[in-house]
Amino acid sequence: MSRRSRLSRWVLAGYCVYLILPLYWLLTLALRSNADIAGVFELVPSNPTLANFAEILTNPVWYQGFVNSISYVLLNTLISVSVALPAAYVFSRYRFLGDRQLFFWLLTNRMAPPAVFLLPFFQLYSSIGLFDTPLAVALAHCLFTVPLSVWILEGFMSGVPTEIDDMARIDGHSFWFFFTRIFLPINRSAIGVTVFFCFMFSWVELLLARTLTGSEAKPIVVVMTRTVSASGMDWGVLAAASVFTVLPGILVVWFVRQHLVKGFALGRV
Amino acid sequence: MTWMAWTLPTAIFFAVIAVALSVLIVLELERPTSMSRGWLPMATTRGDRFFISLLGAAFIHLLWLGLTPWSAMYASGLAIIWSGVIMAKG
Amino acid sequence: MAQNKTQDNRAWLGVLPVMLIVAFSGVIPLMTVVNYSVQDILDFNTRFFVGFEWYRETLTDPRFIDAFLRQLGFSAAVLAIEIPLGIVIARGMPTQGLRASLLLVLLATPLLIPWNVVGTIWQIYARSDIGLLGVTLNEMGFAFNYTAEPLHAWLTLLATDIWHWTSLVALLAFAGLTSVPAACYQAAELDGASKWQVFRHVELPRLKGVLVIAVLLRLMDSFMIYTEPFVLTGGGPGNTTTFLSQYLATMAVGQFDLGPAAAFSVIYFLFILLFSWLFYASVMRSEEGS
Amino acid sequence: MQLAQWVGSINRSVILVAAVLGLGACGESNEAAKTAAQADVDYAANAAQWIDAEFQPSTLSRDQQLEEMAWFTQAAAPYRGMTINVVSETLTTHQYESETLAQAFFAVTGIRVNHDLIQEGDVIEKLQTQMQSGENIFDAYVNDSDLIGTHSRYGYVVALSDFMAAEGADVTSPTLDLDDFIGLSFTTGPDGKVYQLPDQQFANLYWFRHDWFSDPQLKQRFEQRYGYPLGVPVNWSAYEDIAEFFSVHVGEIDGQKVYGHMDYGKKDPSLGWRFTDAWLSMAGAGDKGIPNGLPVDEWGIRVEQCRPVGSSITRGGAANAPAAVYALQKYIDWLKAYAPEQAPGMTFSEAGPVPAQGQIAQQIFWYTTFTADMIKPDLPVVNADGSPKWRMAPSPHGPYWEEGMKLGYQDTGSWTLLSSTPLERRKAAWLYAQFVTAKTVSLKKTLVGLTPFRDSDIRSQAMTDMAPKLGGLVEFYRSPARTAWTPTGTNVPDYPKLAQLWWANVANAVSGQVTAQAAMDSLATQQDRVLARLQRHGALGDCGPALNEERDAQYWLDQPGAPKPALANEKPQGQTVDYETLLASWVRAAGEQAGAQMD
Amino acid sequence: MARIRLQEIAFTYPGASEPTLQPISLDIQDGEAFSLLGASGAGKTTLLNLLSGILPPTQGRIFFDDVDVTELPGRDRHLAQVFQFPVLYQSMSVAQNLAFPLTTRGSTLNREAIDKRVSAIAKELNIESILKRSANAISLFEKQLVAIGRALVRPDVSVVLLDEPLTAVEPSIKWRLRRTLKHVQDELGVTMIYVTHDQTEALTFAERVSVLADGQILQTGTPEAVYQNPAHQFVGHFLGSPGMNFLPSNAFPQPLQRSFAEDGDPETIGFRPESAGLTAPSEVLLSGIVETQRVLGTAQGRVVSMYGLRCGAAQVFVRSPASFACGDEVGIALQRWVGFREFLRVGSNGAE
Repeated sequence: MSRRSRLSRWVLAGYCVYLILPLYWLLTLALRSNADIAGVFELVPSNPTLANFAEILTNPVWYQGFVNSISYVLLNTLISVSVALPAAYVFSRYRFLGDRQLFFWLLTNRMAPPAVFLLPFFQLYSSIGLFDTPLAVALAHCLFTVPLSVWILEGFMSGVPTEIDDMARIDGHSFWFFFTRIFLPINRSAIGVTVFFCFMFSWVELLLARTLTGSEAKPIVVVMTRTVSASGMDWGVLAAASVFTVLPGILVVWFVRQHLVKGFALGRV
Repeated sequence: MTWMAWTLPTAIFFAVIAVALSVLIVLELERPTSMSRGWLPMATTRGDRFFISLLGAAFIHLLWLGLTPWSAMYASGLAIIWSGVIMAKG
Repeated sequence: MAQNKTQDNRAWLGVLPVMLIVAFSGVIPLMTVVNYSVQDILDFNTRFFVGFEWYRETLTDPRFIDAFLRQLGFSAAVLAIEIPLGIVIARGMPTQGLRASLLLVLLATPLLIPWNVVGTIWQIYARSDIGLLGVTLNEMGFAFNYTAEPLHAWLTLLATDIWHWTSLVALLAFAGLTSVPAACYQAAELDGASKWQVFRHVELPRLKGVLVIAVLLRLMDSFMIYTEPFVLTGGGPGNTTTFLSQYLATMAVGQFDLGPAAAFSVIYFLFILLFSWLFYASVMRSEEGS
Repeated sequence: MQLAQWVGSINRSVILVAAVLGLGACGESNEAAKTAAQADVDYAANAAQWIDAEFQPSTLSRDQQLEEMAWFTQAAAPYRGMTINVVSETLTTHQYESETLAQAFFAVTGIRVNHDLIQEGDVIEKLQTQMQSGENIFDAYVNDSDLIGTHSRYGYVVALSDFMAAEGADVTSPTLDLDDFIGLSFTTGPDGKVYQLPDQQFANLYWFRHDWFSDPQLKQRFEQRYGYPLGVPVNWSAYEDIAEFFSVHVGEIDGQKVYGHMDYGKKDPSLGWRFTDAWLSMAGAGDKGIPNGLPVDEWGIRVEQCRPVGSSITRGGAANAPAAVYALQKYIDWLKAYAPEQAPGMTFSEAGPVPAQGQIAQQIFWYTTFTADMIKPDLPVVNADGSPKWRMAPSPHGPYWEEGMKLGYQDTGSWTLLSSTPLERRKAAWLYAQFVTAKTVSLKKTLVGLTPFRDSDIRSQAMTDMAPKLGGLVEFYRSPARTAWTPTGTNVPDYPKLAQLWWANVANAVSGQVTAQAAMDSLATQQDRVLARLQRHGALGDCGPALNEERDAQYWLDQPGAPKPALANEKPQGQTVDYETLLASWVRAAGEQAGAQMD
Repeated sequence: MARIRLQEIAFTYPGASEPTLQPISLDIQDGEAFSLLGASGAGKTTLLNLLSGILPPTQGRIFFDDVDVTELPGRDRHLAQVFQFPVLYQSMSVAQNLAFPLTTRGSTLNREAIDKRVSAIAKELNIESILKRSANAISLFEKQLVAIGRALVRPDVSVVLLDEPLTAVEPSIKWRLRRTLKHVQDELGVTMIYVTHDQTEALTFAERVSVLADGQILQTGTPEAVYQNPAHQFVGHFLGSPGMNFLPSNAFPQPLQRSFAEDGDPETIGFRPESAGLTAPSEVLLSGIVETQRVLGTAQGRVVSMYGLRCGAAQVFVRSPASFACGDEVGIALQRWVGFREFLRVGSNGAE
């Protein structure tokens, strides 16, 4: 096919190298001691050590950070998908007052530069007693993930013929049955893509997560900042922690990869 | 809600916008608009024009504050004229 | 796609949860920030109304204007590179098989790394004494030092942003391309269309939807870029990589100078809103005209 | 108001969601704590066990330790079962507190403590968030005493003197011995009240490679070239000469490139610390008077009574005075000419460990927090027998410096209680703060973290035994010279707002975008603008800023003290002192002081 | 315009054990309207892809006129294709779509000539009124018309391939499009190859039809010939609705069997429902029992019905104006039949 031209394949190959090299470097850092990292340049670690990984695996603070992060990411994904599904459905099926303006408005919420909004966020969630809970972070991240989820799901659902709705109605199914048993399975791939995007935004976000948590719900990205201290920078542990933070993401992508292609392909294009 | 740091002027400002939005909704339900074309380079609905006039008013204020040393009241006056023009003719 | 939709305002019930959640975590903080922006706030019970003073101060502050122009330059550069690059990469992607899956995972990886880590990775990767990139460049004879040379700092930041975000564009574009029916390529082939014409007339129109969102997301995010330059260059050398968010964060989380920072934010927000809306409206307009 | 109702209803529904989702993590741990408290725990046995297993050596006898712990058990009784959250920056000392002392505290009192460790900047951010919102985030903070001017003026920090005398009396340890804290003066406000309780303390000193400095061949080469002996530099001229000597003339030692200077210059908040901590006062920009110089301090801020009145020369300040400009210029010159190529891109944290790699001959501005990482075996700067190849010594001073002025930075991370923390929690946190600084544990903590804060610990036998390994740390803390090392003082009315101005302006000068003079002028103007804003609303009370009218700079330069007029010769003859002689004088002075105290 | 010759073309997908196309030879005349008819999976699309140069044949040669184009890529074969779903350039107007093939390949046509050509084609297809519209803003039917127009617009086009072009069009207007196509083909005399599984389309459009099954061409001929005189049992079965009736020749009464033997001695006799009549049962006629009856309409004042009859083990359909009821025994008079041996035609008889 004419699509995969030689040029673009070369660019892709080059880009892959470009992507991999920093990741490789991260991995080698994780396998070296701090003195080693700051002291010498070497392509392959000559004194590889697993001490950095051991530190992370044995210190409960790190472990707890992972648990906290995963719990708010999952919560966020759950909330985003479950509120976005009905919204996307009505967007794809009905015309209503202000529908055209709504999506742009949803997106504009992402335009707020986070720095100043941190204090209102903090106060908002403290005032309802959610400060330092995963739910607070999950809800705050909804600001970013919900508009995107609606957009992805709506695109996909618009591609599903309305005849399916009518057919279910004629067959005498309740709306609830139709939606959960017929409509959602059709949109499986889109949900996969949505999950990926929710995961992506929620997992990597630092500022809100930091502001909305104290010690109970402290996420992994915040735990990572402790590697910078008055007695130096703990490169090795930071790198090892980074390697760990990449892993869940890779797992998610691997599991939804089929949906990613399909969901993307049939979705909003 | 003391933490929201309300002041009277901002409260009035938001109240005005809220009222305007409600009026727009009611109008829309009573007399729905369709896309129409004024001297703006695209077809707009009443809601679109409302948004454009607000955004325009904001930038009139910004320009005024950035470029002139005079009171922002003049800018507000300009902004009201601008909004009127857009809502009516946009 | 918009055909046969029924008009029914009860549909609002379906949108309500989304509206509530977004209004709750979006509108309330936004209103609070607007409230902040007209006050001088010393602590939570010591506040003074100052009107538009912070706005005037920000707008006439040469540092703000410089940072704003730099920001425009950076966002423009990011969009100009990442959008085409993402499309080219997407065009090179295989559509099935293990290789496709692995590539997909590789492409998605940078998107899943916490932002501060992205900055850290590049910071050390580009160091000219212990970083792979920096050392390699120096070995090749370029006196590369991103901590001292403004140009190098810019290039490194761009490289970092490209590394971090092009994948998003590529994934979206890839999705768009997968939906182009084979017949379209075939027809263009038989019509004798050149490679460029195939791209321009067959692929690009089908990519429009995803590209709109890619451009919007990249525009907003690049306009708000903070973490990477903060970690990588701290905004230096000098002010050369100090973007709006750097400047803002110093005010907001460093000095906790809420009033001026809020005015700054509102101005900032208005500009992004304007750019995004102009873009959105022009896209909508071209759609409507067609 | 409709909106209020609406928000209210959301609140309820969100809480409902939270409840349904069963996010009971914190509930669970509370319960666990309660059951532990309800069970009949033998706190005395626990205390004994901890004392024997962990808290040795100590300056107290075992019985005294037991007695002190018994007081904690008894005082904490009303708060048993509580879980409190405290936070501090990442530092070996705090790590020890978080991982060991918090456990011991629980064993002895039944109060559970989450001692959180985060980056220093984040600690301040949390503190500020609590201050700005009035919402309790942490029950106690350990933050540097630099904020004393802010704490004492804004009124959101509990004045410990008042607290201990009133509502906190029943939870204030009789064995606290406040006068034993060497950093107490740093945490005392202009009103004479103690606002914070020191928890760990460190200084910045001059650091050098003792082995190279005593190398006969190098010594001879140096003397030949510069006309005076190689030794610990007393003034900046000598420091500059030595830096040039190693970076330019020696170049390589044992086949490795060496540098005569190390510093950092990345545009980062830590670049500000570099300056606000002591740099200007080392050059001699401020006034005489310990701790911070009166009426003009090292930030160039002049105070009258306790009111800041300006920082530009035109208002009687010294932030853009010749001495300040000189200080900035020297920092830049040395960074560019003598430090490793990477140094301008480093932050404080990155630059700190660099001397340990063995290529740095001396560093003028070196923090003792790096001591623990400099004495690890197998480092290029540690001898085979474990003794350091390096030493620390008093920092050299600039040409504007005069006897009786602050000579360096010393700060104490201290416990801070906020008035927005509920009283019960505050009391429990106060118990913990006293516990981790109690004499029972303090010596052990000091030996682990090397950040001594109690005079009794410094003078202990254990520290004497440790001294040879610490390159002069113990000697420094025992010497009376120590008092010339101080943190940011009470002249600075709003540390967060003002400190941010420094790094941005300094970075501009480092990159060469503006001259040192322009950078300091801009800094002074911006500082004054912040002061004016604080003054405008009069919210800071009697010690709030009250700016002087601007007048001709010459008027102020003509007055005695800072701002000082430019010197004709900013590079006087270099002066050095032999390290061993210096050390002997410290030891002698320490002995005299101890003797004087005994009298 | 060109004459298309396929010489022993065959195709096997790499790695497949069975060939997708058996060696095929075809000769399509210049300006001919030609149909390829086959059920899905018969190899139509493969054959089309071989023609358009997407796939290279495993063996054989392809000639356009006398030029061997086997190795030429599709774009150099000067052919045009119309797809199942209208393929248009969404970002262009209808006129731009039509003009597009004229502007590519370094075309030397000037603006005026292009416009002339476009308006000529538009006139031919009767789409002049929508020329200015965007390609996105017209109906599916119009889109397919534009797609056809784009295929026809190039004066140097050697052949137009039509790949089931009516699939996406609503049934109610299929005939309009079909008529337009036929009309244009007649007017312009372009060589067209129409690929479809729909016999009506194939038979009404083409001058000649090839019936394809299992990668083989079973028969090529005029629609009449293919319909009336199937060369293969499958062709008879495939065409017509219902298709041809087949009975073993020994199921017929002796006299008929004898006459069959003179005409090639077939094993199987095929006859179309309309090539037989129903009368009273008789010794010399094939007999059957009426099982179903469906009224089709009237002809010359008489009701015509489709009868389903049981003849021994087999069921046959006969269209007849006679009137019988279910269960009646009837005689079937063959007016025309085709005889097959081993599925291939060996003889035929009768008049239509």
